[in-house]
Amino acid sequence: EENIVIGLSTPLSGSVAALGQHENWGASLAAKEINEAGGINGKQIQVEAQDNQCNPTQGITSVENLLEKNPIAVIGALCSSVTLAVMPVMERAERPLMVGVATSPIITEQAGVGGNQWTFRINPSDAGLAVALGKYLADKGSIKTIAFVGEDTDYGRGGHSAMAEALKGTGIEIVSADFYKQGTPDFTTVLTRIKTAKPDAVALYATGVDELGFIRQYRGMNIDSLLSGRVSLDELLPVIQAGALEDASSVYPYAVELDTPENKAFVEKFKATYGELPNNQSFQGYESIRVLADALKRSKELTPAALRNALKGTDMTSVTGGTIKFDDHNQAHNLALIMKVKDGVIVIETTSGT
Amino acid sequence: MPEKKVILELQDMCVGYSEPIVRNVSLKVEENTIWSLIGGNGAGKSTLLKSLFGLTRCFSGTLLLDGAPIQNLSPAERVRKGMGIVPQGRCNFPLMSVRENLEMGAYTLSHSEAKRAMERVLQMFPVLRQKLGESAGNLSGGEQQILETAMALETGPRVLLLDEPSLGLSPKMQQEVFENVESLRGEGLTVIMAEQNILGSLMISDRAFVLDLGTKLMEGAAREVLEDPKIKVAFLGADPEEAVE
Amino acid sequence: MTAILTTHGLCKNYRGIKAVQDADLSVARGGITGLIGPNGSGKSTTIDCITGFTRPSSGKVSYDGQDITGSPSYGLAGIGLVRTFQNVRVYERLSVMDNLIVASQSLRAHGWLPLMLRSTAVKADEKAIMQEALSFLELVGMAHYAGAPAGILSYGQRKLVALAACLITHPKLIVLDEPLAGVNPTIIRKISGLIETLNEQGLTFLIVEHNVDFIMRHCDHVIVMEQGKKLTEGKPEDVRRDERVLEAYLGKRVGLETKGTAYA
Amino acid sequence: MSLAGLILLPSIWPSSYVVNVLILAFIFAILATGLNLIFGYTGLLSFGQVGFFGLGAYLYALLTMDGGVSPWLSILLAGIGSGFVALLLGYPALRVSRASFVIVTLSVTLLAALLARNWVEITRGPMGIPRLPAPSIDLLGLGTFSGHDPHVFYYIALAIAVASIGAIYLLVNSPIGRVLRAINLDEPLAASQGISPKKYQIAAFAVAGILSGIAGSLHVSHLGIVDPSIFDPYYSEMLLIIVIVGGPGSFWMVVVSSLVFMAIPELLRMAPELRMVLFGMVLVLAAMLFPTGVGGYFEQRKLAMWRRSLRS
Amino acid sequence: MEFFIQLVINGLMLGMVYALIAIGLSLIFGVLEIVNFAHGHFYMLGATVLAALVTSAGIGFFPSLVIATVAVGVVGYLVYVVLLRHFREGEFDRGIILTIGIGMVLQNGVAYLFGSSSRMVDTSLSFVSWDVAGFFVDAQRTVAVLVGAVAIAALYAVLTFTRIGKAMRAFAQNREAAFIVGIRPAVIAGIAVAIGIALAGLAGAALAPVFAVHPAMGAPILFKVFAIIIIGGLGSLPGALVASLLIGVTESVVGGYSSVALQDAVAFMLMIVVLLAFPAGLFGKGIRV
Ligand SMILES: Nc1ncnc2c1ncn2[C@@H]1O[C@H](COP(=O)(O)OP(=O)(O)OP(=O)(O)O)[C@@H](O)[C@H]1O
Ligand SMILES: Nc1ncnc2c1ncn2[C@@H]1O[C@H](COP(=O)(O)OP(=O)(O)OP(=O)(O)O)[C@@H](O)[C@H]1O
Ligand SMILES: CC(C)C[C@H](N)C(=O)O
Ligand SMILES: [Mg+2]
Ligand SMILES: [Mg+2]
Repeated sequence: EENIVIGLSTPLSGSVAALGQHENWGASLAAKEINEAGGINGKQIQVEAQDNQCNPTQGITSVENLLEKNPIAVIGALCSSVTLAVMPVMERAERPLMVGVATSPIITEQAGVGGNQWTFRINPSDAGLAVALGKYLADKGSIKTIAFVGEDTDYGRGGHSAMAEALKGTGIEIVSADFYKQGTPDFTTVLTRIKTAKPDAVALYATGVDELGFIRQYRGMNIDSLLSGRVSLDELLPVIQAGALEDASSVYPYAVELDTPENKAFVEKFKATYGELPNNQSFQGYESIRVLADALKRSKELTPAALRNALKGTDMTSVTGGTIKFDDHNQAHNLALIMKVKDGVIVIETTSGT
Repeated sequence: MPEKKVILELQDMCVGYSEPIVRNVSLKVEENTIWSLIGGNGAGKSTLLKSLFGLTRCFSGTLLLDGAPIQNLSPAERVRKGMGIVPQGRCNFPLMSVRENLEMGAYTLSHSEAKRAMERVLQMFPVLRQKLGESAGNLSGGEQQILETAMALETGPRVLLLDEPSLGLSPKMQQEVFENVESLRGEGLTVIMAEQNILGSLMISDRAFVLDLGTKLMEGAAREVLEDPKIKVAFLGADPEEAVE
Repeated sequence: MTAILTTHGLCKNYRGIKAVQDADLSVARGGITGLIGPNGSGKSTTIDCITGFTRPSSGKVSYDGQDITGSPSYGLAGIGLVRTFQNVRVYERLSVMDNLIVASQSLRAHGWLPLMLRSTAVKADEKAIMQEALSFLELVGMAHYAGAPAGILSYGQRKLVALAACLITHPKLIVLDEPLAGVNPTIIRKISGLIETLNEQGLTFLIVEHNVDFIMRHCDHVIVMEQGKKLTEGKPEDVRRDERVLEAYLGKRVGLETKGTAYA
Repeated sequence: MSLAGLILLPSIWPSSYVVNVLILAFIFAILATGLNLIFGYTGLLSFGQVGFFGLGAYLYALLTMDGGVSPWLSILLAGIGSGFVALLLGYPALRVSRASFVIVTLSVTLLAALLARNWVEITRGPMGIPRLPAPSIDLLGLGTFSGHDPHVFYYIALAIAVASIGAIYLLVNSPIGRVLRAINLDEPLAASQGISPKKYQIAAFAVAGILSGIAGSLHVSHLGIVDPSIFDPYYSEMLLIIVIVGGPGSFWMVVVSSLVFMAIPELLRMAPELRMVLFGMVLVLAAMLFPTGVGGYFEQRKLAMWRRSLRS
Repeated sequence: MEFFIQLVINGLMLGMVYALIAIGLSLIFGVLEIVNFAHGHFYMLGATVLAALVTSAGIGFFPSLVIATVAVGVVGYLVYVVLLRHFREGEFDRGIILTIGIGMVLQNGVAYLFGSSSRMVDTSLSFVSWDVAGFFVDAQRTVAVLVGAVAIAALYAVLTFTRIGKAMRAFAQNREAAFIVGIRPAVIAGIAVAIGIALAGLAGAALAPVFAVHPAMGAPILFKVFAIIIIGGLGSLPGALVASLLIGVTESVVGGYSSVALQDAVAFMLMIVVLLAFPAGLFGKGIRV
């Protein structure tokens, strides 16, 4: 009995390896669960991960390598630029590409109607999240000035322009924008400037290893401005429990705290298996496999083309409690979660569609 | 005349770089003698001298110092066993001052010994005294040559290997170096010296060893070698006709 | 005889050290001029100043009627002034033949495209140069080494190759820095003969050397330097008897080197 | 012969994965030949090659997307443009010592990356410029073959690689190449023989820049997107590895080495988690086994032979 | 003005951090002429070891600092004995390949064994800061800077005043001459490599509580530090120190008044300008041809 191979192209080495590792862990966990529950029509799912170093060149070779193994679909490629490079390859190979982490709006523009029929995305783009956050901050009323700090990637840059767009007409002004190079260890300079300028809030768009460093130094310098943006609050639990990030807020498609039975089970299993809490990447990897499995079960036959048609008809409940349904551009609209630190714990303030 | 003690003995040595250059050389060097090593350019004199010090590869054969094999010792150990060398070409620490170079020359000595040794060589080569603060690499060619000789003498070696000690020296300095070598013999030193100033070196040598294309051509008392007509033509630059005499 | 090279008030200072002071030298066209002096008297530095390897602190150098003070070294070979180095230099990883071909200037006159595509003109030139190189190598007795990488040569052999590389540039004045140091007397004999022959063909030499025999026999004019200054100059026989030269340079026991033995 | 093999390969072994790896190898062979020229022959270690690689890539993207220039012409112009910039930078960069040259060229690459990320109006910043066109081949009568097909692009890459590597082959084996080697071996000696070292070094730097620019434009026309990761230090390291293990100054060994070092990380995909650990070990082994590079090893053998023949 | 002074203070502290890493790199380059491309990864190793000791083994910060430094130094010595010992003079290229390889093994090996996620080290000094005459001074950073200053001063003293230090410099300049005067290479070069790498480890360990600890943290630091030792003048330790402070302050001031992107750009441009003005670096020495 042959297995169903699903490829995963993600950074497993290099500066964002941590994110890729989580995506891989999430995907593997989902596959394991599905297999233990009997697989797809008796067949087992096999996740084949390949390293793309968050580099388009490596992205293409990794996907070509995966294609040699005749996968029914490929998940990837975490970084937007790599995803954009990989999309035509998957189109030529006529196999679905499931995008779970990459956030560039261009991916959606190029997928679906009038474009690449094989690309599907389950996570919201930067724009969707920024609108939700902008609305939340504006409603708060107490914030008039924001200093933006983001990594110098499409994530930070895209986040900045989406946020600027979302804040138009809300009376909130972005007073400064700094983009640091990924892997920068030291943030003293920006923080000193912020400490002096005293904006009402700091919007942070950082990922992985940089985020922790930033927040630590932010806290070390006793800056009064509120922290907001895309902050992985989950990873800052010790800091939060110490009462240091009171009132900080964040927008994310996922949070460990989500109160659904699926999520509770997921968090628990994940922690037991890998010893770390899941994050957005692990969640998206997990969800990608779930969405694919769901479609495979509905698919008439186990071919990529049938899988694509099945995907188009997806209508399932996400781990977050939201619904996954693809629009004309093969973009699903799951929830955006606004989280906030209150009395040393993370609470989910609001959820909204994207 | 009582038999002198053999201090250094080469037994059938083959030495070179990636492959042997000097082959099957055997030699007994007696204590307190000066040997001249003679040969054309590229004969392998420098290679042989360096190999005696462990600076080039020894393919086979044995090297005995005071009867104990040393061919497997590192140069650092050989220094400590009483050998010294002045190789051909630049061999100092160019960015360090002359004073520091002399300190390095006395590296294996204790602090007070080093001081004394430095004073001794400065007396022997007063030119260096005015240059103590200068970077060695900026000295003139001849000055560097003298510095290197001085460095080798500091440890008070029992066996001194000199590779063209007179290279680049003014006539006056050449004489001084040769005189110094002679007086060192008086102090009990054994010297093996490769020279292209063959006359100068044979004058003060007891014995000579002639090397041709990596193998021994002849060995004998310095006088004998000096007078050998074949040697005269081949290595001393004598006119072939005149030499027949 | 007119001078091909003159220096006026040449000075070179290094942080308080006066390596060359006020040197007025002149090299006669068609002759062999010897430059001698104790170690550290500034001979090599003088050569460096003349050939553009260091910029003189002050003073003037003129060559063949041109002022060449401070002009870059690579400009001088083209006007016939070449030198060798005290620490003999060859291109170790090039063959002996290539060492000479690189030194030769005529190929460089071609444009890059013909050179790359090896036009017929280039090919013809290259052939001619190889012929010429071979003849110079024969002259110095190194022809059978033509294909060997210069790195395997011994010290003396390198000096011969370096000399041949000078000759192939068709110089008018060759400046040699200790061409005989470390060279076997048999080869010294050869080089001396060579220098004589070339000199007869009209080449001018300026030679720094410590081999007194050579200087006495072959130079027609000798300049003595001491502590960066010109001490004296004149015919070899006169210089040799000069008390100051004996004191500073030759040493009292001159006899040792110049006992009239056959070599050099 | 081997060229014929390369021409036939895609039809014998039609895996587009293999074809892709070979395309990368061709592109890196061009890039590595450029570095070999400037480092192996001229003796200047340049970290600027990836800078010019990226410059060529961006020039290609801007020319085709914003300028409406045809892909083929854009590749040519990208090469010339990069070469021109190298020429301008060469003079000041070569005023400094050889060690400083490394840093100046490295800084140039890092600055170029910063520019690509921050000059958003022109370069679109980190978003990159996606959907780049690829050159296509128009065979009269047989129709047009789009370079978006890896099998077609394979021949485009092969042709450009053969042409540019061939040109450098002619260059280094001409008298100019000999002079470059000479300058590398002994600059003062060369100067004393009437060779102006700077002139040749700057020219070599510019030519290497042209090669890098061509490689960069070719690369992104294949990738379909250019973004600042084109300046990834990983490329610089890879390039150094290729040239050094091949043996700086050994022409064909470096070309072969490009193929080998594009293949090794791919072969190691068998163990994705340990891939880079294993690759690191391969490098350590290479450094220990081939101290002077593979090419250097052969050169030493040649030297040894000469010595032996001289003695007998 | 106050803002400016604060920036200068920050810059000097950052500069000391660079210096601590740069000096080890400079030492290894100085002695063996090897550009240690793995240097940043040894810095990462120091931080990782410290993180493991403090968070997992529960050992105090200062004992852990010593243990981590020594441990990384031992690894460095092993690298010398097993690999670098076989290198001859002038094998610059080979050193690049070797150390790139070692760096890959270290970075990805640590990621494989401990995961790629970043970790935080908390000590009793974390989040403590002082207000000195109105200026903000971070305690943990101050400790790192002091540790660095002591290490640098000690190294400088060793290199200039002791026999072994002179031997290191001598070995660097002419290996054959060093053998001849009786220097034992395994001792001198081995110690130099061990010290150089230990210093990188020390830097990592001292900074672990300041910066995030993760396997890729060593990569970005290398090029900057490499540039610093060349600006300072190859092999010159005072040069490396001055250049580090110069770059640190420049980055801080430029970043403080403009943007982070410009801060990096100015640092690189400064490098180019300094090198054009001082082709052999600030403290570089040259000798005649
Ligand atoms: N480092 C080296 N590696 C390989 N071969 C070498 C090396 N040094 C010298 N040789 C070769 O060894 C042979 C002997 O050289 P060596 O220097 O011993 O000659 P020599 O007798 O000292 O000559 P000279 O009088 O010119 O100094 C030469 O053919 C030379 O090419
Ligand atoms: N770059 C420099 N820096 C400092 N001092 C220098 C420099 N170059 C030369 N000198 C000094 O200038 C003096 C003259 O040196 P030079 O090499 O010209 O002597 P020389 O006459 O060629 O001696 P030799 O016969 O020993 O070769 C020497 O004392 C040397 O120390
Ligand atoms: C992991 C994230 C930084 C990836 C980012 N969302 C992107 O689109 O590239
Ligand atoms: Mg010799
Ligand atoms: Mg001289």
